[in-house]
Amino acid sequence: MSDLCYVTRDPIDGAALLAGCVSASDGAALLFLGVVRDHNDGRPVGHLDYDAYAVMAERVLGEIVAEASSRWRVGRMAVVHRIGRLGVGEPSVAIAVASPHRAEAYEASRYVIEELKKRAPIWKREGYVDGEERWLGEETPGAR
Amino acid sequence: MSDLCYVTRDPIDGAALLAGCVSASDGAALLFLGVVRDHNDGRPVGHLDYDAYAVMAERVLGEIVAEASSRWRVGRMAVVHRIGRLGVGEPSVAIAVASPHRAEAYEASRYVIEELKKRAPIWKREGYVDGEERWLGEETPGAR
Amino acid sequence: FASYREIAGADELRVELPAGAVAADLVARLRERGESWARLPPSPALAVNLEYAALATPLREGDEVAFIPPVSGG
Amino acid sequence: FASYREIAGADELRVELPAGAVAADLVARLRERGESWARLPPSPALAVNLEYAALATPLREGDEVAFIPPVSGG
Repeated sequence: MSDLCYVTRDPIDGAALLAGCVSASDGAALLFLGVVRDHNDGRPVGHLDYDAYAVMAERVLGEIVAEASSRWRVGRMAVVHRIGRLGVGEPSVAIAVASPHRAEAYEASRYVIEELKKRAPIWKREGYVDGEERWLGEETPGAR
Repeated sequence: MSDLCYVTRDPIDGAALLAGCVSASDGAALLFLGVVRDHNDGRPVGHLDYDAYAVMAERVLGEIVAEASSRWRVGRMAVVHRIGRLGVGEPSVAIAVASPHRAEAYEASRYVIEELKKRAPIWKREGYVDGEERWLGEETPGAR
Repeated sequence: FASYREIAGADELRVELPAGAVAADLVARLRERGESWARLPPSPALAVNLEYAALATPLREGDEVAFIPPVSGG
Repeated sequence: FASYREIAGADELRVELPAGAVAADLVARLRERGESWARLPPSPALAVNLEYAALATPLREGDEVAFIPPVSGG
């Protein structure tokens, strides 16, 4: 049972990730995709550029997944975050969880995305349709 | 925005369902799959046969999805339940939800699977590895 | 459906009921037939014309009544 | 990373610090350089050797310190 956590410049194949998590003892499988939207705070968005402190991000994602696995009875999990330039409709992040029972899959999936947004050293820069660009900083992470 | 709810004998393609739900204003997409497990209550399971009162089931699924859509701000949703004989690892049900923000996708998805299990006129018969078969009846539905 | 199919030995059947009958009367009438019908619960969950309905629901000519065993979808 | 890259004008740099220095000393030393470094917050979130760390964390020869702007992944 090895969980998969990585940062990549390649497009994310959520279905393949999910399939890779499901084993014969699992009764539930849940795939979350974060997708680039065409607007934010009322401004039209044309693309997003994601940057990451990749080696640390993979380590933090691994810690988050380990926390989820110790907290809920789940099977295999996979978390992938994409970096580079993404267009509207493209997945920026995928979280796949398989588990014997559904409740744990929902809990673990939700935990991973919430913690990822708080702690993973990853940043998005919005490219607006009018040509302006801006780094977003939503959560201040830190020693815990 | 038309939601999709149906019962089918064909294998379920969860990724296609999810992709069909996502539009440019969505920032989150969630796919739940119920999968046939290799055991239940400690007994090894070889396959499941699903039966449904299909026309009513589709109607009930449509009602459940409409309830979720009115309760949470979500985009398009799709619910598909398979009937007939399924082997271990095959998806029996898929619930796809796209939404502008992630919290609503989780809430709506969870609501649909819980209500489906309570209200949809669908039944599973477990085929154990030892050859015995048994209809399961978990939830007594009724007029509300 | 499911376990109830084995009670009825059929998917559908037509039953004549007096005017003013309710769903509970149909249940009682079927259970009187004895044999496997005795295994139909006295107060089964049921649907009339594709909607869950109470036992007190009045029935009319042409209504489709379905007895719904405990469900186990998902 | 992100907005801090524009402050430093580089991804990485080497800084010599006296023995016994802590992460806060590094922040102070860099901010003294003035110009764009003045935009580095006095108490930035930081990581030492790939782990989030407090400003009071002692630094040793070869430690990799990263200043982490507010994150926005997902």
